[in-house]
Amino acid sequence: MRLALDIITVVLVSAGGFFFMAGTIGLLRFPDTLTRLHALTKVDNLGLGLIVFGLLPQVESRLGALKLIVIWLLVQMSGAIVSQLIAQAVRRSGRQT
Amino acid sequence: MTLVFACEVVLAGLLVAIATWTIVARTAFAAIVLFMVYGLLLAIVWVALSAVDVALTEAAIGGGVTSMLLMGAATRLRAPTTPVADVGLPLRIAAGLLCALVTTVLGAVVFFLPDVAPTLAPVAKDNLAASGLGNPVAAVLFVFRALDTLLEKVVLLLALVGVWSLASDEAWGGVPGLPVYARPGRILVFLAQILPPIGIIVGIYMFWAGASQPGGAFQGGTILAAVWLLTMMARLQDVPAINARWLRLLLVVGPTAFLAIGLAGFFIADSFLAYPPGIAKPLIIVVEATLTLSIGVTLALLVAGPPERLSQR
Amino acid sequence: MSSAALFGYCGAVLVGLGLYGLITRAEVLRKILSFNVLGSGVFLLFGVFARRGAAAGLGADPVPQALVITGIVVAFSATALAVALLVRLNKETGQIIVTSDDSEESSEQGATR
Amino acid sequence: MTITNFLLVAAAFVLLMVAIGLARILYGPADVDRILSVQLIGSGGVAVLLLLSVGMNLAPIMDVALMLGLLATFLSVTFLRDAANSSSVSPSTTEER
Amino acid sequence: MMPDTTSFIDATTTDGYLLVLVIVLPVLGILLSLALGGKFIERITLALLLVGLCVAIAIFAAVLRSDQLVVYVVGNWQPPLGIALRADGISAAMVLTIAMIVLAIGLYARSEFGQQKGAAVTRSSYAFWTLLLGIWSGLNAVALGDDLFNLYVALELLTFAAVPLVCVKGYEATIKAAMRYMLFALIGSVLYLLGTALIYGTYGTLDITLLADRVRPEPAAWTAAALMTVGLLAKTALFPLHLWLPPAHAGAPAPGSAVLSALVVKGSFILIVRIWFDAMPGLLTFTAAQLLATLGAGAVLFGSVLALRQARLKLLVAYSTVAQIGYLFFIFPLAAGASGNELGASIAWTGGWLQLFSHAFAKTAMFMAAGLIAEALGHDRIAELGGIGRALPITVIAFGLAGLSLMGVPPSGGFVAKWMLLSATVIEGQWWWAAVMLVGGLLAGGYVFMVLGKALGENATLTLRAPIARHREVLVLAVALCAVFLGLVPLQPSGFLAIGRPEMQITALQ
Repeated sequence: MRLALDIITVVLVSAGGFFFMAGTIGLLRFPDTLTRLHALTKVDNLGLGLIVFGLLPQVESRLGALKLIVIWLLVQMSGAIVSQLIAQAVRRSGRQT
Repeated sequence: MTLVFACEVVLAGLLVAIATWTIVARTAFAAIVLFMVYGLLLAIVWVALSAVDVALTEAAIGGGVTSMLLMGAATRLRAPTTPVADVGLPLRIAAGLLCALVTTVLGAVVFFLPDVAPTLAPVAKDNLAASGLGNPVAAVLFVFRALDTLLEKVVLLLALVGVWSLASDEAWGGVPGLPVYARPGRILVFLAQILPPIGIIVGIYMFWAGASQPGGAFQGGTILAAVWLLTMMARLQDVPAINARWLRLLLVVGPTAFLAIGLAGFFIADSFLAYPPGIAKPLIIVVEATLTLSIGVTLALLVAGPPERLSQR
Repeated sequence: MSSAALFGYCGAVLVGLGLYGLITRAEVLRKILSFNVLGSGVFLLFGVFARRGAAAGLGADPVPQALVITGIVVAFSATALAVALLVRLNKETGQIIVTSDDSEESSEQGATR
Repeated sequence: MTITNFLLVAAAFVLLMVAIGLARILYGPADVDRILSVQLIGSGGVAVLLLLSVGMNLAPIMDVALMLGLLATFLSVTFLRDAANSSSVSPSTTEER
Repeated sequence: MMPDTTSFIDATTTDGYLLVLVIVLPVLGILLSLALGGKFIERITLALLLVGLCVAIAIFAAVLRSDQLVVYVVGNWQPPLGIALRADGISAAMVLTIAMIVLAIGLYARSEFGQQKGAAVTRSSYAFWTLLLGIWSGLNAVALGDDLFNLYVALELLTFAAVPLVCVKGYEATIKAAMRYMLFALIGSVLYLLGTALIYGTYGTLDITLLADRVRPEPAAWTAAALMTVGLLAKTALFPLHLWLPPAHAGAPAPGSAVLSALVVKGSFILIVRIWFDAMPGLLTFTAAQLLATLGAGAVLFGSVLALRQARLKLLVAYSTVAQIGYLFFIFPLAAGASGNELGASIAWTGGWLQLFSHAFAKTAMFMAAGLIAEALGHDRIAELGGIGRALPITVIAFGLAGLSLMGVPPSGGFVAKWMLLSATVIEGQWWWAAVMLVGGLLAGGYVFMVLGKALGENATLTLRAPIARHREVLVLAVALCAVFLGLVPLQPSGFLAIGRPEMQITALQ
């Protein structure tokens, strides 16, 4: 049982780490702000989500697990909203120049 | 162990790189964004130093409200007509040498630190039970060195009076000139509606947890301040006039409770800022709860700046 | 090298950087930023001393930690006051720097109401 | 390799990715590019802290992650206020949808 | 018998609570001023100042009576974990001086910042009284604190109250002056904090009394002392870090100038003395002391010469502050006892502190007098002061009396102070400081008589812009007389000012 949980953790966290790497590569490779924004928010939030779910089996207390989920939801939600706001700002500043 | 160390080397390198960038960045605006990142990164450094209480404070105040304040300043400043010239090259070289000297000397002091570090950790730990709290840092702040904390609250309030005193005579008693969104969009309004309840819960949690584990009035109060600023920036709430009575009462309720309980210590615990055994914890909770409110309001008002107009707009 | 020493050197560098910015940058806002970097370097040194003082089951000496928390709040107050002065200065003069000495003028305005 | 070590490796890896990403974004050139860095610290920093929290079995670190995520959002909104206000002079009809 | 001052076992003494009271009283006023939105702020401040004066007298009496330190261990938590407040002879005298001068300034400021009955409190009036309370609290905490970090917080309290006071009237140039003051203060405070960090990291305590036993002459201690001293020098405005002082002190409204020049710069000076004499007594070597005093000598000469060249009265008085601060730093080479002459050290110690107190009173009187003159004339151009001696005789007499103290002419506090410092230079064979002091005294005579000469000159066309109430003139005279009377107080070298410091009392046996 313990082993199975550990394997889940390893797999999910590795996948999360991979997505963070993908996000960073995207940042380096994509040409303009808007695409970089997409690379960053989508990929990073996915990465964070995978890591959170990977960590869940390792957390003993129920409160800790709840906190993990809450943090994930919070970052997920505000990340989505803020990237919308950024996109608006980018589009507006794009029109100006 | 080496793994953790590798992690820390990356962290330290990143920190120094961003700090350098903050200093040399071309525009003030870029420098402020860099400083935001710097502040959040510092929070991780404090975690690496096992100082979680400080990490929370650094993220909240050092990285958080300080950046909000600087950002507000950058927006409000009018650009000068003449370009700004920094000091000339000779002086810059001299300053560089001086600063390199300071860094070297400090580095040498760190290098030659005694092998056995002096520490008050055991004493603090021994007296922790007597303090009535479970979190040693909170015990230092509110029990062992409570005088520092009390005076620091006065410092905050006095800084606020100083900031207010920079208003024009006509705007005295009026509304601080916090820059707000000219036209808050739907998405922003949505964010400003859902974040406050979360922020308030987190803020209360921080202060409540602070008695036994890292957290406390400062961290909780700062979150309240940030939430309040957000709703004001999104124009869901008006910036209040500084002569509003509720505002003034909120400002002083924490320090007043702290001072009152401190003075009561003369009679109920035979010393100023001492708490009678048994009810020490409830008393400190009262102090922390009221301080959380006062700190929140004070920090937000410090960010908002001096009054700029009399009516709401 | 221990991690405490690593961040100790880091703090020393930050102090030097902040001091450099405080002296050489003309814009007041940049000076205020530099002050904050300098301050964080000092706090970091406190943190290093706290970490080195880990004992009695505590990961770090709580006293310097508490000092840093107080220090951060005081530094924020200083920043707020300096920023308010800067904004007012900018409103009056349109400048973002402090221009050279003008004691005469200051004394004149101080003397005549 | 124990699971603890694995989580610390993952933390180091994500931190490295965040560091590289930060370097790219902070390079600019536009100010709005730079705000992505706060987003990146928001998601990446939270991931690092969560990994550390579980890896080192220190629950309070999770609170720092929570604080970091929350503050990153506030900072982005503050930043975007200035971007929005400075470009609001330009006529735009697609601003709110 | 010699009192047992060598035992450092901390215990709250019977009168210890007074120390807390004198720090907390102004805090009470600040909280009330915020809660009431400034209503009754003037009356609250003056009432608190009266009570505060009584408490200060009680502290003075307690130290005098017991001939020992008055100690308060806050919350009963012993240092190094907790914080103690301690009053030795100097602290007690300082707290009393602070209370007297701040009260005098409060009374003086009533006409400028007083509240009209029924009218809402104005911005400048509200800010002035609240900041005055802040300065008072900060000064008391600095005078009584015995923990380097607690002193840091106290010093910041003092600074954050002092800086906005400079521009409380809101004029453009004063805002520039305040901004520059703030920038110096920022550097100063952060360097001081850096020093405390190093001290904690090396010795594990910030309690000054405990540090005295622990500090050894080693690189870490040297670095800490140097950083703290440079930081504090920036706040004390010692030459060549004085650039911010003249515009700030001259630009502030007269009562503000008085409290800034007379007291606020002394706050950071006291800390420098505490560091070198109390916390790290072993570190004050001959070279370090000579270096500090050289800067002091530079301040005396430079400040006096510049004061002579000023065209405006308030600016002249401000430059005179730059010069008079310089004298204070002669205390380092002369009282350090590095020359092994304990009698000389003890005399210099008393003389140095007397200089601080008498300058505080004299400078208060001078700025108040300058303020009244500027109020009456609508300007403070020295060249056009003719006839003011006839119009405001009491004010001009007060200015002259204060000037006597600055010059060091008997009978005045300044005379005794400078005489003692001069004697110490002779006893210890450090005659070069004597030369600086004599030249400084002559230059001070030059600028004081320059003003008096103009003021006593004739001018038939003099018209006063505003009448000056007689009681304000009398108040200024009273403060100036305090400076004079300090010269008549029978002061033995090892008397009251040496209470709480055994090394200065050794001479009492000789």
